[in-house]
Amino acid sequence: MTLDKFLVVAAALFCCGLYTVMTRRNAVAVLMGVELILNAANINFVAFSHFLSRVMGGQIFAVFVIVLAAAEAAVALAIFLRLFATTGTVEVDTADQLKG
Amino acid sequence: MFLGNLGSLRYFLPEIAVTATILLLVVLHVASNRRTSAAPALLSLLGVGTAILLVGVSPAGGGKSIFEGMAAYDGFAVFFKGLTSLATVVVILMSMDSTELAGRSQAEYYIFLLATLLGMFLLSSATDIVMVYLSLELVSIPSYLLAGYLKGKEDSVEAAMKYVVYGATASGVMIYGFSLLFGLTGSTQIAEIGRSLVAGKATLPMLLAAVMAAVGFGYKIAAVPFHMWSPDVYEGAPTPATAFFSIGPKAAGFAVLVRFYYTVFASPTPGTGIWHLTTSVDWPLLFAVLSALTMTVGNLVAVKQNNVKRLLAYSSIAHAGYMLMGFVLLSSAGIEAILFYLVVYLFMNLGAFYVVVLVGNGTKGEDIADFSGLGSRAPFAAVSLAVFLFALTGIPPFSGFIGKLYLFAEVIHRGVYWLAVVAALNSVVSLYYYARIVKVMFLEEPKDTAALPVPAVTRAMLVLLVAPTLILGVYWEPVARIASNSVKMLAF
Amino acid sequence: MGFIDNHILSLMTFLPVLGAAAILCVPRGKDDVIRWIAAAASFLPLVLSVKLLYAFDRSVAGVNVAGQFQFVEHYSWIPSINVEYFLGADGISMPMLILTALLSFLAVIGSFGIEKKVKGYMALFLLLETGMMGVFASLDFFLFYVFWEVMLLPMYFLIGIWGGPRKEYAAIKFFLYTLAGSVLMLLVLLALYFNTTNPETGGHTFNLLHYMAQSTHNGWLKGFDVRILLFLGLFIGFAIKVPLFPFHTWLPDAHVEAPTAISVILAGVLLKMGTYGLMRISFPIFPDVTRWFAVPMAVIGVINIVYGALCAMAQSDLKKMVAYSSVSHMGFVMLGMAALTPTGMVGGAMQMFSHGLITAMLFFLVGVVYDRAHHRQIDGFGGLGAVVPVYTAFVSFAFFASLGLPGLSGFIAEQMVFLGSFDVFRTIVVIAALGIIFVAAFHLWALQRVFLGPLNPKYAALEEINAREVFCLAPLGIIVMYIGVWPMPVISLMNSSLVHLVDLVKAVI
Amino acid sequence: MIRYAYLIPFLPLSSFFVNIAVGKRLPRKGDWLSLATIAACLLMSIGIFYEVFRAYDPNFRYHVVVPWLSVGNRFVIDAGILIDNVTAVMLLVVTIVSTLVHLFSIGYMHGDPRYNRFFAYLSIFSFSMLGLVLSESLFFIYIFWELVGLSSYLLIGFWFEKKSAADAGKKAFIVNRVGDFGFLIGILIIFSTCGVLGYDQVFQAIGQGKLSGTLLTLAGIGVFCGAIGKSAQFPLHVWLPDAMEGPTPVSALIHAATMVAAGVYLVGRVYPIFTPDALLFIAYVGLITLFIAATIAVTQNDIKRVLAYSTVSQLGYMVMGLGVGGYTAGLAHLATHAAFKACLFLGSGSVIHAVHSQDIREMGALRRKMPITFVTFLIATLAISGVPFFSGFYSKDMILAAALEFGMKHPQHMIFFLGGLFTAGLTAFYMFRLVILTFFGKPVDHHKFDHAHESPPSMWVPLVVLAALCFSFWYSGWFGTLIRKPASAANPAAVSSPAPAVPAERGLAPMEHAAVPAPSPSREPAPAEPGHGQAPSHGTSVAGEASHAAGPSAHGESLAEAGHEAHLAHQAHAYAMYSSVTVGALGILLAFVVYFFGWIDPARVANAVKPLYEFLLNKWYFDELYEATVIEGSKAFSRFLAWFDLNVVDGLVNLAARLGVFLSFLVGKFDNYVVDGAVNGVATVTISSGSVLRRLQTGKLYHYVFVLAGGALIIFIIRAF
Repeated sequence: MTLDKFLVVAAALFCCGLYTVMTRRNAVAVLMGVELILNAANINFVAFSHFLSRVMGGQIFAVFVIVLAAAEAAVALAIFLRLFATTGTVEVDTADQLKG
Repeated sequence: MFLGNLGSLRYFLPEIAVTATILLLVVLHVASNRRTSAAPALLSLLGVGTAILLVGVSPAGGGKSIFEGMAAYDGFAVFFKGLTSLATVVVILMSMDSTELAGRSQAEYYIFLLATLLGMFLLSSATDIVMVYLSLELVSIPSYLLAGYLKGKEDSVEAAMKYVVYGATASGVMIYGFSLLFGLTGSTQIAEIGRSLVAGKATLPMLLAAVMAAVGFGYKIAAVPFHMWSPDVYEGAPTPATAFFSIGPKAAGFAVLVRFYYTVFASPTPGTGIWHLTTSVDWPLLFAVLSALTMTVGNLVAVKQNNVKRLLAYSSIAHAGYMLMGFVLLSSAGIEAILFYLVVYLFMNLGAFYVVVLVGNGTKGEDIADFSGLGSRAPFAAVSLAVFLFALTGIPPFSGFIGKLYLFAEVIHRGVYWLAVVAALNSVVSLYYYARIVKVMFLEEPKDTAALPVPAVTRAMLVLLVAPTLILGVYWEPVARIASNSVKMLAF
Repeated sequence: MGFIDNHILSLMTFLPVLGAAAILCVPRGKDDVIRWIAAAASFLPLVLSVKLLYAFDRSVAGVNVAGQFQFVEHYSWIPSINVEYFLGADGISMPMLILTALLSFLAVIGSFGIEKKVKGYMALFLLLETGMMGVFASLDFFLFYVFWEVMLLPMYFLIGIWGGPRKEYAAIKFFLYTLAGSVLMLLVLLALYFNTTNPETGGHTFNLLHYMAQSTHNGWLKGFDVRILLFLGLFIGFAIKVPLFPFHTWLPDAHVEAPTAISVILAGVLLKMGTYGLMRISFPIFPDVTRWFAVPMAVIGVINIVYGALCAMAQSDLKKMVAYSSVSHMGFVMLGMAALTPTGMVGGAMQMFSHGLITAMLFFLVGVVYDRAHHRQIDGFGGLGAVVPVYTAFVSFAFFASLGLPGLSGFIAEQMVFLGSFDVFRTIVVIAALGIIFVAAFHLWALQRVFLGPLNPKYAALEEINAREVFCLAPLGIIVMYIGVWPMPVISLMNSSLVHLVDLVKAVI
Repeated sequence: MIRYAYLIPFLPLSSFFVNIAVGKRLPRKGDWLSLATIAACLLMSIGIFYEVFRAYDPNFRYHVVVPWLSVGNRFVIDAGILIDNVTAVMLLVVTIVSTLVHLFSIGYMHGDPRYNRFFAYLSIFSFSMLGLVLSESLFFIYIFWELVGLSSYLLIGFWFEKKSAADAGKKAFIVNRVGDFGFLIGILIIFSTCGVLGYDQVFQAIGQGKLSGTLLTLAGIGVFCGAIGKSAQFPLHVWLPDAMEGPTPVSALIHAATMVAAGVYLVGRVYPIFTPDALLFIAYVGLITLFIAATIAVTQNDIKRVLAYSTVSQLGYMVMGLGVGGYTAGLAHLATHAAFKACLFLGSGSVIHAVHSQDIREMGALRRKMPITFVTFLIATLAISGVPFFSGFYSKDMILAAALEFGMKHPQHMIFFLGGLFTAGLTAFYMFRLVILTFFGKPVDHHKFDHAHESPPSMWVPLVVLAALCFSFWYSGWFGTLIRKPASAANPAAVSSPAPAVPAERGLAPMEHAAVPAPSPSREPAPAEPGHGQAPSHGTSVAGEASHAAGPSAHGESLAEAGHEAHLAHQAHAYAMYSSVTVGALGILLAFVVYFFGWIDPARVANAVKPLYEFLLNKWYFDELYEATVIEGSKAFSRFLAWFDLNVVDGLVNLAARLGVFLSFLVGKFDNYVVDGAVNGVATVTISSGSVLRRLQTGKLYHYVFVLAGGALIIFIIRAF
């Protein structure tokens, strides 16, 4: 296992995440895309930390990211719930009242 | 050189005050039944007031790295702490006035507000990318909630949804960029990262990291092309929150942008006030183009807006564009210009929003048409709004002109003439839409001629916002001095 | 007394704005009190300007010689960027200061008929006066710029609120045009700032005189090409104000829609700021570029003259006609200045002064008939001479003054422009002289259609001009005639300065 | 007396101000004031003339200047007065006619609602005209030139309720402005080369060769253009007949006797600057004018129009006379013409006053009703027809003699004499046609005839005085001696001697002295005598005499040649006299044959040459031509420019807007908001691009993220490669 392989996986994951965010209509799915992006970064951190530097900075960073991702997801889901309660749907493209 | 955790607390008093206030608010929220009382607002005022006081009397000397290198205690950070807490005070007062928020749970609102403030404090002093990310999220997450605070109002919820997804994506991209930086340098300290990059050539990953970081910061300051969330969020959010977004997080975003780029990709040439690029990543040019784009797009789109909040959202995009001019110049005078601009922008922008809140209270609308005849319905508010708008345009003798003057001056001084010309033309365009509001207020006959009540507190607040806008246009020496003292940034 | 003597320019500049502040404190509804406060606040500067006139030493030039400015007030304002509060007068600014004081006072009197929102009107007007005075008194470019812009806002509101049917369009057009010009000026201002140092302190400076001191250095401002760019930037900024072809299209709209007194100020004072700016700033700072650009300036001037006159001839609205006649007359100023001869320069400055008076009369007079008939269509009248002889006499006087009748000030100015510039631009001046035929033609044609011929029965009961209106017009008429007969008092006021200016522009290698 | 000469113009000026301001409230509405001031001027003029006459010096000069305007130290314009013999005569002419016209007007304008205004206007005219006569520089003559134009405008349009009157006033002013344009150019050429504008200084500068050749010719023609306008010469003569819309006394004063003669006076004043080419141009203009006007006069039926065309024709004589070198002749004709034409006009005014009509076909037999008017009118007609012993004979004969002499020297230019001679006959014919139709025969309109009556004394006294001045003995003798042709300044021979013209005295108070310029090379410069103005130097008259009759080419030639010239002149004089008397007699005879005896029916003649008759009746269609070309042309051009201004210049920015439309169409976002041309163009572009850009803000979240990602990618790609 070399660093390259981890990085390729992370990059692929990042792209998948971005693609998900851009294409999925369901808000929850979009949120999952965001999680993918964050986890791609996490893989990078951990891999770099493991292969390149002897300090734990990367791992610690990953932990922080995970925590924050959870917090973010909680807030996001709450907002989606609110959206569902107001408009009866969580399709992101039907929410386009604000534009122009 | 790094202060330990305990030793750092001495330089962390404003944050502690804000945190304590948040905790008190939580307690209050849980303990009290009267969810709509004014107590939370007053408590937050007290808390932020204390924070300002603590910022004001904070130990001099600056130049301390606290919490084992996670954050800096320097003039730059102090400046932004003062600025953002000042903005928060005004926003709290504005929120108390707003009928939009009346009847809703107060304590939660102020908890989010103060949490954002805390995030901004940290963001402006963060010197470690972990800290940058953390504080950025600390600013963002309560902001999402503030945007969606109007439960049951579709616009507000939609704004929150867009905000959260967009914000999460942007910070995701940024964190991915950070991970590359970490990989390149093996450190999370930005000063360390900068030192490690000095020798390096512009490799693709390095560039990728720079661009991806720009996405995160660009999103925070709403620079084109990362601005698209802001008009929708500004329109949907409660007006005081919009006012808050347009100055607070934006200012903090500028703080971290400057600190990050100037530390990582540049280093100061001693004694000249000039930075030079340490890597061959030519981000100044990149941001110069973004700056031109930002102000142009912001102004052009603003011209066509009919909703005043949305118009001000675009205008704040344009103003971010102006401020970016100072960022690209690699000179302390440029940063000084940004700081100065932020101060004047604070007053004129919050002032404009204040009147929008006032009108929204009276007419339940935020369209330009709702402002018609304001000149006779509420002359004082209308005149104040006109002052704010002309200040935003940058016409003497209002402070906005001086702010622009400093920016333009430095751009010309550094020889980036094209940017100066673009910015100058943009000022003219901006006049057009600001004047539209002025026109309906004074030049058109109102549909409804009933006088609009302006409470005495509001009147006093408007005076307090108009006064600096006028005075700083005529005598701004002290603020200029503060700004130039605050440029001193920790760079190690 | 000492205080007044030492701060006479500041007082002239800021007394009006103090008056405006006082007006804001007057409770609503006391319109007459407001009017009289405004009259007093604009009368005091007029009194001071008379004092100024007597105290002024006509023998010294000023222009670029710091020691020769009079009534100087020089303080540091914003030390960190060396902005100075620097006021002073010389022969270039003296006539303009006096003109501004006079016209402002008369315009306030002429505005007594305004009934709508008197408080706002008078306050804005006085603010405007402060801006105008400040522009003519400033010797610091930054200060100049601030005053220059300060005028915009009141002007916008005065046109936009108290104007005619298309006031909103006219107001914003004026505002946008002028702002476009002034942002260019701002950029030039900054470029000058960073390329000049104050020899005493070594810091950058906004002091105009320091710029002029540099102007002889060939390498200043990175060479001639850059200087051309900066000159053109300033030129466009000023040209919009003058207004010179093709930047003049804001003028007919703004003049026509503005209320009478504001048209008077617009045409009487504001237009002069453009040419004043060229004399005060562009010419002495960029002498070499001025010489390089002299012919284009003359061509623009002559286009203004002929084009303005012809456009005026085609107008059916009396006020629009007068507005276009201003375009024509300002062309004379430009032509005289472009010649870079003492006679031409004095002629141009003379035309600035004289046109200020004459056009003020014209706009007052148009306002008089508009107040009564509620329209200004030239063809809608006829034979008014039989009903309102005194009014007719005033109009005829003003028209003849405007078309350059000898014995009145316009003639002196035009002839000096011709005499001063013919040597330099023969063909151009011949074409310009052709303009005087058209100028005569459209004035007389309008005079005939409105006042002569059979009486239009609709206006058989038209009210004669009243005492207040005569009070506004008579001083102007007397001065116009006085200068026309004995021009030396005005010429000697600016003689040494302008001769010096020409020497300055011509002398550099 | 002469030392107070500068006061002369100010007397009428003061009466103007008084009359215009409070005239209505004065007793008799202030007419006495105007009359008194002009009479005072007359007395002073007589005094001055007496002083000049007593001195009997062809080179008499009185020249005073005060500094008036100066810029720097090079540009100086002085104000001052210059009195020489020509001035003295002209002053007398102007004040006499003016006084008489004032007197006449008291009766003629009686009861007019704007009576006081009329006298005020007469006063401002008198002021301007006297100023014009006295001025000592081109600049000041130009000033007064315009001012007489103003008074003419005011007086022509005095009855402005009549559209035709208002039109005529406007026409007069504008046509004159066209001439003044040339005048101004002439002044500018002179000033830019010589740097001075005082007559003496200009002559001196030209003598020094500062201005010569074609440019000098152009300058001369330019200045003469002023005369073309004011003296109603071809092609700018069209305004004068229309000017008859003014009250008749005005026609007499301004449009017959004085103002229109100002052009001739101007030519005389600046005579030395004209090169031979310029003089030839002047002569031809005069010839064309006199011929055209006379032919038109034959067919006109309006009594004042006939007189107007005759005025144009007589002015043509004067101009031609000056042009062919008959300096004295031209100016003499000016003086005589002033008297007889004023008499004719006032006579016609008397007639019009009596019958309330201007159409001669409605008159007839008036000699019985208005004997005094008839006699005076007849005397004046005899004068204009060139009958011996009348003044017109004296002066017209001099002109024809000069033309003949010129023709003898330059046979290719004989046309001056022939044309002048033929027109002299024509003049006699149409003038007698007028007299016969008006005063002889049978009354045509009995109603009008019965109403007719002799005018009051205030009207006939002036007629008698003027008629008395129509005899030639008033003029003969001294005129030719006192008024001498000045040397051409451009002729190098004339100035080979040091220019002796003594600069005029300067000072804040008018100072005086007599400056005596050298008319010929033989003369020693006279020392300046700061003393009384009448310092005669008789010694100079011999040389002056020699150059007196010489043609333009003769200057500076030797005395022997001058003798030959004198002989030639004498010969020409004799021929001219005989032929002009003959032709005049023929003209008168023909008039009697046609209109008195009725042996030839004029209607049939007119029918026989109908096209020619129509052509003449319609005044050669000049008005129509100008209307169609110049006036319509400039109006159309101005309309075009106004359109251009509204649509193109203002639209220049709009053009950018159009471009904006096109661009937005390209991106598939055509926005018809842009088409709104009324909006300021820049704003339109702004708005249109704004609305294009805002379409990007779709409201759809995934678009936003797409832009975010795409933007970042683009930035990255651009920066990376």
